[in-house]
Amino acid sequence: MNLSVSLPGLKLKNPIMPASGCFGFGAEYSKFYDLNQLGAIIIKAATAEARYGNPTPRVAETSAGMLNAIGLQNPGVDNIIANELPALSVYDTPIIANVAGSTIEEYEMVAKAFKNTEQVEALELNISCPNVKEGGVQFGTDPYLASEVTKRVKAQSDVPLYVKLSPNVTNIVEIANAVAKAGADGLSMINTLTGMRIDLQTRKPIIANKIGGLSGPAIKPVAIRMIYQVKQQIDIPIIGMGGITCAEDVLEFLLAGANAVAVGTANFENPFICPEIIAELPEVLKKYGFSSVEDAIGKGHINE
Amino acid sequence: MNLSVSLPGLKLKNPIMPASGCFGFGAEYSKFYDLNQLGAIIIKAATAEARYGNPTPRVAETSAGMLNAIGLQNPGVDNIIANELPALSVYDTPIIANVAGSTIEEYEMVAKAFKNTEQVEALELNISCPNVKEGGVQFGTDPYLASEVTKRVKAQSDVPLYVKLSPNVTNIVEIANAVAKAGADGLSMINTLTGMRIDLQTRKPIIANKIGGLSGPAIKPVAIRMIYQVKQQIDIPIIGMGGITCAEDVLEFLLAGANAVAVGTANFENPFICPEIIAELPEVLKKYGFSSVEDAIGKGHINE
Amino acid sequence: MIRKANLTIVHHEKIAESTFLLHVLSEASTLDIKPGQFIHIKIGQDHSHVLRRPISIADVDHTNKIIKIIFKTVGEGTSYLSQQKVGGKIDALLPCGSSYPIDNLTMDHALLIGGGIGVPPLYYLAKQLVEKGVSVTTILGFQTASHVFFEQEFKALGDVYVATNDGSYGHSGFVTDVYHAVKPSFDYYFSCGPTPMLKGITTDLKEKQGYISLEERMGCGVGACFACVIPSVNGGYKKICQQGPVFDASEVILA
Amino acid sequence: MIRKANLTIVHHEKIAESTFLLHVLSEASTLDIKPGQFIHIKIGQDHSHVLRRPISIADVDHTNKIIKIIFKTVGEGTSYLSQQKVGGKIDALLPCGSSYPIDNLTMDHALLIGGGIGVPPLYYLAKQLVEKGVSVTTILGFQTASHVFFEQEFKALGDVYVATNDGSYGHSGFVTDVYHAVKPSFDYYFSCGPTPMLKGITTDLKEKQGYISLEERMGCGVGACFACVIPSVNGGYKKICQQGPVFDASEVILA
Ligand SMILES: Cc1cc2nc3c(=O)[nH]c(=O)nc-3n(C[C@H](O)[C@H](O)[C@H](O)COP(=O)(O)OP(=O)(O)OC[C@H]3O[C@@H](n4cnc5c(N)ncnc54)[C@H](O)[C@@H]3O)c2cc1C
Ligand SMILES: Cc1cc2nc3c(=O)[nH]c(=O)nc-3n(C[C@H](O)[C@H](O)[C@H](O)COP(=O)(O)OP(=O)(O)OC[C@H]3O[C@@H](n4cnc5c(N)ncnc54)[C@H](O)[C@@H]3O)c2cc1C
Ligand SMILES: Cc1cc2nc3c(=O)[nH]c(=O)nc-3n(C[C@H](O)[C@H](O)[C@H](O)COP(=O)(O)O)c2cc1C
Ligand SMILES: Cc1cc2nc3c(=O)[nH]c(=O)nc-3n(C[C@H](O)[C@H](O)[C@H](O)COP(=O)(O)O)c2cc1C
Ligand code: FES
Ligand code: FES
Repeated sequence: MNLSVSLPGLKLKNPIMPASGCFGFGAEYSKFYDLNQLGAIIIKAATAEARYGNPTPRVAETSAGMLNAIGLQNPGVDNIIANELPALSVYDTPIIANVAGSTIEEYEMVAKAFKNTEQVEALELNISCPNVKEGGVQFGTDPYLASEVTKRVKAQSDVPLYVKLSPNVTNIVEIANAVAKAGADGLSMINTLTGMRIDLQTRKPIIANKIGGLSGPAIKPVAIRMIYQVKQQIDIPIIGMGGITCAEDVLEFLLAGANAVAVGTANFENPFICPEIIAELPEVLKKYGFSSVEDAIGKGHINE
Repeated sequence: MNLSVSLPGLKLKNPIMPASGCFGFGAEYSKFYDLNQLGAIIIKAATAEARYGNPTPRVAETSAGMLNAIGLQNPGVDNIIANELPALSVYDTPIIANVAGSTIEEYEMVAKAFKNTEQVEALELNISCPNVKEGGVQFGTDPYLASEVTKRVKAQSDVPLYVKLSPNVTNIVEIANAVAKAGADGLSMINTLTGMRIDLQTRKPIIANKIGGLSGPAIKPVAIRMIYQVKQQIDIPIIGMGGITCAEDVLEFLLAGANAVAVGTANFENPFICPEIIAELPEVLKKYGFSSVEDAIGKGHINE
Repeated sequence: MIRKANLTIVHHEKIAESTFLLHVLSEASTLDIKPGQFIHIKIGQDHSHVLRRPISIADVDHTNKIIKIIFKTVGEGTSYLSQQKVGGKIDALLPCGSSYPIDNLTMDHALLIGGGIGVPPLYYLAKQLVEKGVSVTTILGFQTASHVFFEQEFKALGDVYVATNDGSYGHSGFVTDVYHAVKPSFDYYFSCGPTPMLKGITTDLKEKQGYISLEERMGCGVGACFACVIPSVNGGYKKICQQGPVFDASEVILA
Repeated sequence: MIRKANLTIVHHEKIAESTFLLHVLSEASTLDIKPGQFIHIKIGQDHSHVLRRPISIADVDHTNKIIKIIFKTVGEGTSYLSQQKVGGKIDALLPCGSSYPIDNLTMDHALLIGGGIGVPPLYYLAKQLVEKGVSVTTILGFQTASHVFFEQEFKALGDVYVATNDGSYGHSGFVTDVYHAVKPSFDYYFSCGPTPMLKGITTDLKEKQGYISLEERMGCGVGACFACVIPSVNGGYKKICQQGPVFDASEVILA
């Protein structure tokens, strides 16, 4: 069965890629399996300088999900290009770099730095990281700022730009529209919902940062809803994510309108999850009457 | 142990009440146990006229949660007062009526109708129901509309008004502030997140209404986060809800800043859940060093 | 009155493709259970499955307080059930819903029409009818030969016709095709199965009085959440979990 | 190299209050497992628990390919583990993390200091040290008498001192109190336990060279998510799951 998909700037053998922040820079999982099997790899967020992130605890489990507040820990974009990317050059798998920052200027610097690498075939613009300039308003929750940062980063880059949307908004279609008009080549959705757990013993939030991002199966219905709503209104390629754990979940995202998907939290439960899903996908597609991955994309919108 | 709590207009023997829409008008659960055990009862949403709600399927399960799109089915406020409330009059348990509508005028009518009953000791203003006037903007997601409907309903009523907030907003504190300033006596939070599931076989959303409200343990971290954030900024009593299944969950909500809690989805899994939680609560409070329910409220904010 | 029961699995058998028969032991008396009612089963030990699953009561052995259920594995809940072992426990609300009102009906001959997982409740019904001296003709429909179950059990109680959609066993086609071919005489009909089948039956038999049992995705299962409604001919909706699942065929409007 | 193993429980024993010892059978050779490493265990069959739980390796029987773990039930994950039965399966990543670097150290006498659920990894370490001809003195700290475990097992390998916080067994107070009272002589110390205990030990023994094993809430357990970091003396952070859990006491900064 044909699992390949084409997205702007990306020819993928299959639609499965590990999600940013859940796969490091690939090195750890390369010990478990051959990364050539993956459709693509989205690497951990890069910022202009090295960041040490938030204090610990940084993760906590919730019902069918988890909270994280890593805080963009990374060695800085130059370091990533010099020390992390070379190990990935042996694979015939596209690399998508996740671009983060506190200011538009920082986003621009990171995008520019990746321009000098052959390896990075697309950028994922992470506009849902907390603690940014502009009076604490997040780039991902204000359509104007979202549009501005998209435009400016797009201008610095020569590879396709996928803007990663935050689900913590009243109107996801409005934000999607803003970044689409600003020149985004695609969308990546969803990032984590914000949540909290309080430790009954210490009487404090478990996560040192207090608030963390909720991911895992718990958020899947929110992801499906948002992708469906955006697809209804806007014709733009979508990398879908949020709670995927099996090939059936992948098909549900394709039906909702995703062109490819990313798997995050599930890597922690099962380091082999990506190749396992890739192996199961043909059978699942066949079972539900699809002849290829492309055949399934958006089919949840047909019977209206 | 003293489980009682005082909220504006409500003296509760304990902080546990069934959530609106998950307990009908009490009749069904009165066959399982004595409703006198409950702190209060929040009855199903009332509208001015009878509503038949959405087509079926109206519910679907998700990981640690469920979607519902009942669509405010109810026999209309007059019918509720005439035929449903009398059965509840034998209990020494405060009734909180959930007030819904498509227009501000409808909300006003419903609130006014309840004014003529002795039994209803507080109103819960449900400003997160879809399909309303004003160009499709929901009352619960626009601070101005939220404030308007709060003011107007408050003026029609002589019992305390708890405004039930939607979590599907970019900034929950902004909405909470708006309704607090408009005269809300308390907040009730959270209503359901919106989500979707797509059936792989039929290729259509499972819920006939397509989008449904996500409830259950999956959303608890979002509820805790929102209550915590609101409590940090605004001094207003809160009835907390979202995914509660045990006495430990209740304590987590109290620590976050809830003064009392409502239990929704968990009634479906276990019809005895409310009395079971009430029975376990003293032991759990003791285990974590609290001498009463009031003693625990907001204590998650102390060690900052 | 509905109770929350902790049932013990005493027998577990695969009786057809993806189809399982479970016998569960009740601590309380089973005498209040009537044909057409269902049990509402909790899935798993924790809260990862928040909704119970409704399964019809296929038979009751009152002497030994044993309830029998038959189900097909179609998703996570029924798969979980199929993996439980003899000696294991099942948390269920029971007995739920309305029953086929046979105590209020006088008849000589009943026609039972069941399709797929709608077959089980008709077995308990058939047994009770036969006990009352009513003669029973049964038409059972399945997708394919490997899905057929309980043909012999129904045969012990009266005439039985089996149809399969693909013709791999018995008559080829739908239960309504069998009905038109056989034209059995009867006073009342009783049916349970997928909605399209019930729609076909109630249309074809609209001159006759009959009772049908409906399915819908359920929330509470006890009448409190309004998840499981069906439009009523008098306007408004009926709750399938409480006023049904068994309805007079003339009182509800099938989609 | 870390592998995903399907381990079979062959022994299950409660050895102290809320404390369980499990022996699990590995299909693969266990020869690569070193003292201080941990296994990362999946909880439950479905996806309701998305995070694995790290548990130290308490002992290994290489001949029979048996791995032993000891854990205390503190929450949902460890409760689930305690309810698994002999014959049941455990899905684990192993061996994870760094080990006490005893192959690179020359010594006559080692001091082992363990607190609560930090005691288990020291047992496998003690056995290996004794095998190498190193004499071992162990100080074990527990909250209260009912929590004490493995005192006899450590006694078979050298001198053992037990302290309980409430004085209900052995010395009264903390492991550091015992240390100051006994003043054992040693070349290197090896410790595992709650961070406050490690902080006390590394402060009191800062003139000595030692190795400590740290705990932190983990995401991936394999070094990919940056959840489990500890500040390093050279700036930046170290990942406890990958560069640890065992660190030279002088290379990390305890909170
Ligand atoms: C009153 C009543 C009696 C029933 N009796 C039986 C019986 O005796 N034997 C039997 O095998 N099944 C019976 N069913 C259907 C059974 O409830 C569903 O097959 C079951 O809930 C599916 O659960 P699941 O987790 O395995 O599947 P899910 O993963 O939840 O869903 C898989 C499929 O099952 C269908 N489904 C899910 N929930 C329901 C539901 N509540 N009602 C109908 N279909 C549903 C969906 O359309 C979907 O295609 C009955 C249903 C009702 C309402
Ligand atoms: C390298 C390492 C080795 C360990 N070895 C052992 C061992 O041999 N025996 C043993 O009993 N325990 C050990 N632990 C601790 C064990 O991992 C936790 O007790 C366990 O994860 C708790 O899971 P739970 O679901 O039961 O508790 P939860 O419900 O998740 O939490 C309950 C309590 O456990 C603590 N906790 C939760 N997760 C962790 C974590 N990852 N690390 C530390 N504390 C946590 C929390 O602070 C909380 O108070 C080790 C931890 C690490 C990091
Ligand atoms: C531990 C962790 C770290 C993450 N780090 C990043 C990140 O650096 N950049 C980013 O865009 N998203 C990050 N995410 C979000 C994921 O890429 C993904 O959008 C989200 O987790 C939903 O998918 P899932 O439910 O499959 O995990 C992180 C998620 C987790 C759990
Ligand atoms: C089936 C169902 C029906 C509901 N109906 C209403 C309603 O009529 N009015 C309302 O304010 N909230 C309604 N809710 C929302 C609940 O009251 C509650 O806010 C939400 O479900 C979160 O709590 P839970 O996770 O404990 O269910 C409904 C929820 C469910 C599951
Ligand atoms: S399932 Fe709740 S009313 Fe029928
Ligand atoms: S737990 Fe993921 S890096 Fe350590």
